[in-house]
Amino acid sequence: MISRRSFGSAVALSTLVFAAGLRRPGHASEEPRRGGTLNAIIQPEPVSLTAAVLAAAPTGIVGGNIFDGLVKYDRDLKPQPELATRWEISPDSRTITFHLREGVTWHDGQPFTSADVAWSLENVWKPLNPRNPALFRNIARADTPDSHTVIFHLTEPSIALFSMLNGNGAQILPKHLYEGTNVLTNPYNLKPVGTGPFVFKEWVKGSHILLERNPHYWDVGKPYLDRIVFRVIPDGAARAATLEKGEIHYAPLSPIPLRDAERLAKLPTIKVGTEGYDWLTSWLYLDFNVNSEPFKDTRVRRAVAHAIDKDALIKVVWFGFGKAAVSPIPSSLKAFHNPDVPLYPFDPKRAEALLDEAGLKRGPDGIRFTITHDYLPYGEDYRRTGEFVKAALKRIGIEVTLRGQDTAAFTRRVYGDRDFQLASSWSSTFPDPQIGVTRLYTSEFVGRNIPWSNGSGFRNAETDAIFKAAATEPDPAKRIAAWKRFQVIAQTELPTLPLVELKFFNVYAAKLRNAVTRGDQIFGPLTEAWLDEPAKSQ
Amino acid sequence: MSAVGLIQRLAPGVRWARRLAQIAFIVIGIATVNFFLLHLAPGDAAEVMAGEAGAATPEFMAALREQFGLDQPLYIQFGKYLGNVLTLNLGYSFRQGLPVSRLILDRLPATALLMAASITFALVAGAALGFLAARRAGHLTDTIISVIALLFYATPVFWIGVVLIVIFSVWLDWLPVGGMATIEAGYQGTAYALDVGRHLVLPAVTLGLFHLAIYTRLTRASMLQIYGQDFVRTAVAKGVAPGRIAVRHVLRNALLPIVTMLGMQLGSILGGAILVETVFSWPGLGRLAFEALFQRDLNLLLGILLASSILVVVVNIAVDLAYGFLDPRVEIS
Amino acid sequence: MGTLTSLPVAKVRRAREGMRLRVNSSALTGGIILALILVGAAAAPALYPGDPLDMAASPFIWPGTDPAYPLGTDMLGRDIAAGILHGARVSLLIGLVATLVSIAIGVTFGALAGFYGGRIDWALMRATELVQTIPPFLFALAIVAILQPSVPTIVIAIGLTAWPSLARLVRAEVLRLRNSDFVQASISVGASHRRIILLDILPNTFAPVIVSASILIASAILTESSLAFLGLGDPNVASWGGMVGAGREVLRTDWYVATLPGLAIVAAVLGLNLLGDGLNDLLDVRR
Amino acid sequence: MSLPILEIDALSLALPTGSDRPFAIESLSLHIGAGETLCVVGESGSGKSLTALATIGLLPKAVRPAGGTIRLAGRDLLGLSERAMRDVRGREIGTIFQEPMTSLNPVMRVRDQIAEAFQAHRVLDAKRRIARTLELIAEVGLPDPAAIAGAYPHELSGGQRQRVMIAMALALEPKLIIADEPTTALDVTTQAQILKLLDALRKKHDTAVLFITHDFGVVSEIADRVAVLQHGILVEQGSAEQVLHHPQDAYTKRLLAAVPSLVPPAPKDLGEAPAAFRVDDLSKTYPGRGFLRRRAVKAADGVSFVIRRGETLGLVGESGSGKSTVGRCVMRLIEPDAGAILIGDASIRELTQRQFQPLRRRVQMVFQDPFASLNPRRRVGHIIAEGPIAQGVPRRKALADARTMLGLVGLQPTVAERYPHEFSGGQRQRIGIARALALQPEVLVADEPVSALDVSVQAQILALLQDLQKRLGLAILFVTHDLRVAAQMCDRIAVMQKGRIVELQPTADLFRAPQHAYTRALLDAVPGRFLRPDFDTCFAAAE
Repeated sequence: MISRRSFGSAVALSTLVFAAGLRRPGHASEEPRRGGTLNAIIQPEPVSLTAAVLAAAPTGIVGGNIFDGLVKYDRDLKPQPELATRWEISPDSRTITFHLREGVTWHDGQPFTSADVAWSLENVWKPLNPRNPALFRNIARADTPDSHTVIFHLTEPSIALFSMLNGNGAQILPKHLYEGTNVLTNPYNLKPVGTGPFVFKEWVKGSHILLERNPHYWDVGKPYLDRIVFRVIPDGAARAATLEKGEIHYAPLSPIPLRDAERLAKLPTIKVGTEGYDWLTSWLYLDFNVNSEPFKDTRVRRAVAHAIDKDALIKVVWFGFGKAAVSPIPSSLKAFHNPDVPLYPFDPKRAEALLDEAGLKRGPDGIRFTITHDYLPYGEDYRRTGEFVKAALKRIGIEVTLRGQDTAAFTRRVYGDRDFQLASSWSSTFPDPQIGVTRLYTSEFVGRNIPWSNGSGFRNAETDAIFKAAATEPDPAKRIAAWKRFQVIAQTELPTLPLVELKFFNVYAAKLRNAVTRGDQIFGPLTEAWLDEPAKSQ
Repeated sequence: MSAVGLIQRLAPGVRWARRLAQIAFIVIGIATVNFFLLHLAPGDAAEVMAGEAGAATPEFMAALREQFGLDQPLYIQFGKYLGNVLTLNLGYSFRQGLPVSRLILDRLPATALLMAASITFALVAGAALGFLAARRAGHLTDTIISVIALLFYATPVFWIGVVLIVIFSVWLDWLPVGGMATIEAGYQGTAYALDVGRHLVLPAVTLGLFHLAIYTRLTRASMLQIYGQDFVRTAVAKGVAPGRIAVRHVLRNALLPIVTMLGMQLGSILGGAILVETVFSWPGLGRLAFEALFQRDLNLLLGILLASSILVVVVNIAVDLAYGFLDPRVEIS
Repeated sequence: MGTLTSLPVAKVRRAREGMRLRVNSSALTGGIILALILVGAAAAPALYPGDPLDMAASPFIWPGTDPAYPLGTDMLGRDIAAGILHGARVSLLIGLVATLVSIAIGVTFGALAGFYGGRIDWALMRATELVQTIPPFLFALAIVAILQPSVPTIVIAIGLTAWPSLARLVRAEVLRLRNSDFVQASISVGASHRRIILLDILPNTFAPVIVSASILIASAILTESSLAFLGLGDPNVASWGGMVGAGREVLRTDWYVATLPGLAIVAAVLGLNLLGDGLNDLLDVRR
Repeated sequence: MSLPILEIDALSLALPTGSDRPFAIESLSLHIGAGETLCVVGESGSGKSLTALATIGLLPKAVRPAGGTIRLAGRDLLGLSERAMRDVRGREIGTIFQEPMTSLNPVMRVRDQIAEAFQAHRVLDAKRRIARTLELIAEVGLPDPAAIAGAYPHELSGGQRQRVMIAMALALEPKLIIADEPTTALDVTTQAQILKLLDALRKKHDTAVLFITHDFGVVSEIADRVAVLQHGILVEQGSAEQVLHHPQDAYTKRLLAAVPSLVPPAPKDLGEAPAAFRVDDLSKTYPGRGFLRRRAVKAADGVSFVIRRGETLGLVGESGSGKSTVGRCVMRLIEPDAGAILIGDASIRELTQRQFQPLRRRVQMVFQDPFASLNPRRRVGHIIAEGPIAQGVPRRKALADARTMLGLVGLQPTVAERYPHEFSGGQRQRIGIARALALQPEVLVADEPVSALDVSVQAQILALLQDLQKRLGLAILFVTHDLRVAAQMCDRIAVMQKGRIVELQPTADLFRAPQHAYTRALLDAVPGRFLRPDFDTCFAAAE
C-alpha cells in the first residue's frame, strides 16, 4: 500500500517524531534513548580494572562494565543468564553444566569459548580469588566437551557457589591474552579486554578512565550509552559540587558526605538511591579483642552493647543511611537472617550493672577503665562512629582513646599483631553467609594477618562445626537452620557487636534512567542505562 | 695557555661536575633516609591491597608479597633499590602495575603546569601588590594590601579552595569544579589548551594565594629596605622621578631576594600541591604521592620524593643562573 | 650608615625606638589578638568544664539560635564554642612545641655549622639541604602516617620538617657574628668555644630566631589543619585544624562548622605574623 | 663679593621629641658664592650633614625645618614643592655622598647611572646623552671611558666610584655642588687625588661647593671659607686662613689642638729594654675566590719586626696593604702560612689553638670599631672578666678585678653592671682596652683603635694608651692608616704596601727622610700638611 515515495517520507516523519519525543522527557522515559556520554565518578581511583585479581570496589565498578559473568543476579539475587544461557545441576548436586552463549567475542575480536572459562577457573579463581577460593577449589575439574559447554565437577555439594558466579565473583579472563603469563602482573589488568557492553579506551591515571560502547555486544542494540567517563575526584566537597552542577550523572559508592546527600536529594535534578548493593549487603560492627582485658569477659562486651544507641548512631552519624543490625547476618538476607537472637537494647543502666558485676567499678574520677578504640580508617563517617562510641562509653564510665591510622597500619594491628582492644570494621556478606560471614568468625583465620577476617579472636568449636557442615550441605533448609543457630551463638558470646546494616548510596542525575536493573548492579554493567536528553557537551 | 686561562676554560665543567655531585649526594641521601623511614610504617602494600579487596586469603597475601619482593630481608631490598636508583631506574610500582618512572612522567606535566601557573601568578601579582604597598607605605592602600596578604597567608589553603569552587563553579558557573580537561569533549589543539587553561585557573589561584601573600610581603619589605639605601638617595639627588626610582632602582634590586625566595619556596609549593590537587581533582604528582603513602607503594613514593627533590635542586640551579643575570655581582659560569 | 649617623646616635636611636613602639601598631595588634586567644585558652576549663568532644546537644544547632550554644554545635552535637576555646590550647601547644623542636634542631645545626665551618659545616649543610629538598608537607605527612596521628607525632613531624630554614638563618647569623670583633675579642682572650657560642653568639641570634619562631608557630598551626584536612588529625583532642577538617564535609550545608574554627586559625596566624613583623622592627639591634 | 649662590639664613631644624636636644640645627646662617668652597666642619652629631640634606631637600622624615630660609640663587628652596625641588636636584645642585661603595646602584651600568641625570631632566637626546656621559667620565680623570661606562659599580675601585659620583654631580653643570664627606672612606692617596679633582673642577666650572667634613686636614686643603658647627650651632665662620690659623672660638681651638701633629715628639729612651715580641718572615696568602678570577692575594709577605718592652711599633699602610692581616695573624685569629712569632721566648706559631690558649694571656688586642667589638648582650663587667675566667681566675675574683680595670682606664667601677649600648664610642674603646689589659699582657695589638672616633675623643684614647704603656711596660703593635696618629704614638714605624714592609724606621727618621717612594707618596698625600705651624718648622728642619 505504501508507495516508495511515501515510505521515504514516513521515515522522515518517524525520525522527526523520535526527535520530538526526545525533547519531552516525560514521555521519552518509556523509550530508552541511544547515545550520550555518561559522566561518572570513580572514587578512590582503582589500581587495576580486573576484579579477578583485585576485588576492590572501584575495580569492580569500572571493570563491571567491561566484563560479563556466567550469570548475573536480579533484584532478588536469583542467578539469571548472562554468558551462560542455561545450566543444569545433577541430582547429587556435584555436577553443574553451563551452556555458553554463542557468537560472543572478546573486545579484540577473538571468540569467547568454554576454554576461557575452564582456564579462568584453574588459573584465576582457584589460586587468586581473595574472598573465598575454597568455593572454587571445591570444583575438582572442569570439562569442556565443546566450545560452548563447561561442566564443573564438585567434590562436595556447594550451594554458596551460585552466589559467586557473576562477572565480579568469577570473572572470566581471555585465555589467549593471559595464558602463560603472571596473572597478577599481566598488562591487560590495566587495559582489560572483556566481552561486556563497554570497551576499555583509555586510563589517564589520576584523571579519568574512558570506556566506549561495544558495537558488537551480544545483547543487540545495547548498551544505550555511547561512552562512559569515570572521573577521579578525590575530594568529597568537590564531588558534591560536580554533581550539583550537573557535570556528573552517576556517582556510586556513597560518593559524597552524607549531609550533602541529604541536601542534594532535595534538588529536582538529582536523585539519591540505595539500590544496587543487594549483592554486597554490608554491615558495620565492633570487634572486641576477646583474648585481652577487659573484653575477655563476656559481660563487659554485653555492657558495651547495651551502652550504644544504634538508632541514634544511625541518625546522627549515618544521617539515616542504615538500619540497626541485630545479628551478623543482615536482615536483607531474609532466608538466613535470624531476628530471634539475644538483643542488647540501649540501656546504660543495665550496662553499668554488668560492669559492676564484672568487678569494674567506677573510680573516684568516675572512670572504670580506659580502652583504646581503633576505628576503621575509611573516612569521616567511620571516624565519627568512633567519636560516637567514645562519647557513648564515657557515659558508662569507660574512657576511650581513639587511635587514628591508615589502612595498612589498621589491618596489620587488628588482623596481624592483634594489638588492639576494640576495633570497628565493616564487611560484605554477599547473598550467602558462607562467603562473607564465615571468615569473620572462623577460628581458622585468627591472627593470620588476613585483612577483614576474624578480628575478635573468637574460637568456638560449635560455630566452626556449623561452618564446615553448612558449606557442603546440599539441603537448603538444613543449611538455613544451621546458620540461624550460628547467629544465636554469635550474639550470645558477642565477640563482635553488629552496629549498622549500611546503606551505600548512589547519586544520579535525574535524567539518568535505568542505572539500576540488577541486584549486583554496583559491580555490573550499565547496559540498560540511558540519558533522557543529550548530554551536555561541556 | 696560562694556568689561569686553563682554569677559566675548565670552570664551567668543574661547576657542573660539582652540581652533578650535589644531585648524586641528594639522590643517595633521599633514597636512604626515605627508604628506612618508610619501612618503619606498619603494614605493607600486600596488606593494603588485600584490605581494599575487602577480603583476602593467606595464599593470596603470600602471592602478593612474593610478587612485590616483600618477602626478602630489608637490607637486600635496600641494596637492590639503591642499585636501581644509581642506574637511574626508579623501580616498578607493583601496585599500579607500571614502572615508577612512567607513572611519574605521566603525572609530572600536570604538576609542573600547576606549579608554574601558580608561581607565575603569585610572583607577578605578589610583586605588583608589594610594589604598590611599598610605594604607598603607611597609607591606606598599603594597609589594605598588607591585611589582604596576611589574610591569604593565614587562611588554610583547602578552605580557600572549597570556597572558590562554591563561588566560581557552583554559584557563578564560570569555571569547572575540577579535573584538568573536559574529557568527553575530546578537544584538540588550541581548544584543548583553552580548556586546560579554564580548568587551571582555580587550582593555580588557590595554590598561588598563599605564596602571593609571601611575595607581597617580601617585595614590600625589601623595597622599603632598598628605599633606605644610599644609591636611592643618589638617584633622588639626581632629580630622578619617584616612579622611575621605584622601578629602575628599587624594584630592580628588590627582585634579588624574591628570586632567592622562589627557589626556597619550591618545596613548599610542591607540598601544597597535595592539598590543591586533592580539592581540585588535579591529576598531579602530589596526589599520587599521597595515595602511594597510604597504599605503602614505597617504590612509587620513593620515586616521587626523589623526583621532587631533584626538581627542587634543578630549579635552584636555574635560580642561581637567573640570579647571575639579575645581579652582575654574581659571576655566571 | 648615612643620613643619621651624624646625629647624636645613641640618643636619637632611643627616640626612634620610642617612636617605633608607638607607631608599631602591628606588634600591638598582633599582641592583642594573641592575648585574647591566650585568655580564651586559659579560660577554657573554667568556661567549659568537661570534654569539648562530648556530644552535648543535638547536631547542627546554628550559631545564635540557642543561647546555650552561642557558636552552635557540629554534626555530632559538640559545642563549637567549647571546641574553639579548648582547641586554642591544643593548636597553640602544637605550634609552640613543634617550633621548639625546630628551634632546637635548627639552632644547633646552624650554630655548629656557622661557628666551626669546614667539614662540620659541609656535613651539616648537606644534611640541611637534603631535608630542605623534600617538600616539607609531604615529609610531615609521611611521618604522621608512619607514626600514626596523635598530638605528639604531629608535633614531631612538623618540628622535624620546619627546621632547615631556621638552620640556614642561624648559620648566616653565626657566620656574621663569628667574624664580628666581639667574637674575635673573646677568641683573643682565650674563651672556650662553648662559652663563645653560648654567651657571645647565640644570644645575638635571639632576635631573628624569635621573629622566625612566631612565623613558624603560625605555619605549624596551618600545617596541623592541613594534616587534619587529609584525615591525619588526633581524634582525641579538639584542635582547630581537626575541627576544620571535620567540618569541611558539611561546608555546603553548615558552613559555620568549618568556618568558625577556621577563623580562629586565621586570627592566630594573623596575630603571630603581626607580632613577628613588629618584633622584627623592635628587636632589630643591628645598626 | 659676588652674589651668593647658596644663602642659608637663620635655619633651624627641629628634632623629634624625645631626642637629646630640640634642634639639630639652630639659627644657622651660611652663604657660598660662585666658585667658592665652604667647608662645614664638626664632630659627629654637630648637624653638619643635616645642613647638606636640608639644602637638597632630603631631610629624614623625623627632622623638619623649623624656621629660616635656604636660598639658591635667590630662590627659597624650603618653600618649593616636591615636584619643583626635583627639578632643582641634579640640575642646580649636584651631590656627592660619602660612601662610594653603596652610593651607586649595584645592578646598573655606570653609563646608565650617569645618563639618568640627563634623562631625569629631559636634557639631550639618547645618543648625545651617551656621548656626554663619555666626556664626563673622561673629565673626572677616569681612564678608558668606554670601558668604565660599560662597567658595573662593583668592578670599580672606591676612588673610581667616587669619580663616577662626581661625574654624575657635574653632569648638568649645577650651580652648587654639595659634597658630604666625599673622601672620608678613601685611602689617603686617593683622597688627595679626589680633592685635587674637585678643586680643579670647581675652578673650571665656577661652581659653588658646600663641603661637609670632620677632618681639618681636608679643610685646610680645599676650603676657601670654613664654618664650624657644634651641637647644631655655628660657633665660628670665616676664611680658611682665619679659622685654621687664628681661631677665635674655644671649641674651634680645642678641635684644632686635638688634631695630631705630623711632627713626632722627642723619642722615648727605651734603654736596654728586651725584645718582647718578634715576628720573622711572616706570610699569609689568601686563595682567590671564584673560578674566573682566582688570583691569590699575598696579604703578608715575609713580614719581620721586633718590638721591645715599652716600645710602640706602628704598622702603617693603606687599605689592602696587609697591615690588619699581620695584626690578626700575630693574634692567631688568622692562621699565618709561614714565619715565626715569638712572645718573649715562647714561639707561638707552631702551637695548636688549644696549646696556644693559655699563652693568649700574653698578647692581647684592641679592636677598631668600639661598637662592634663589645657583645651588646653582656654586661661590661662580664666582658672584661671573660679573659681571666677563661684563663682560670675564679669568677668572683675576675669580676672584682674587672672593676679595678675600669678604674684603670678612667671609667667608674660601678659601670660594670651596664650594657655596652649605654656608653659613648670613646667610653667603649676604654672598655675594650680594659678587656685587653685584664689579662696583663706583655704585648698589645691595637688595630686602628682610634679611627672610628671623633678627633677630640681620639686624643684622649691615645693619651690613655701612652699612659698605660708607660705604667705597664707594654709592647704595642699599633696598626693605623693615619700618619698623624702614627707620628704621635709610635717609636718606630713600618710602612706596608701589598703585604710587604717597604720601610721600617724610627718615627722621626721616617718623617724627616723617607727612603721609599711609597712612603713619600703617603706623606705627600696627608691632607693639611701645612695646617699647623709646627709642621712647617718640621719640614723646614728637614730641608
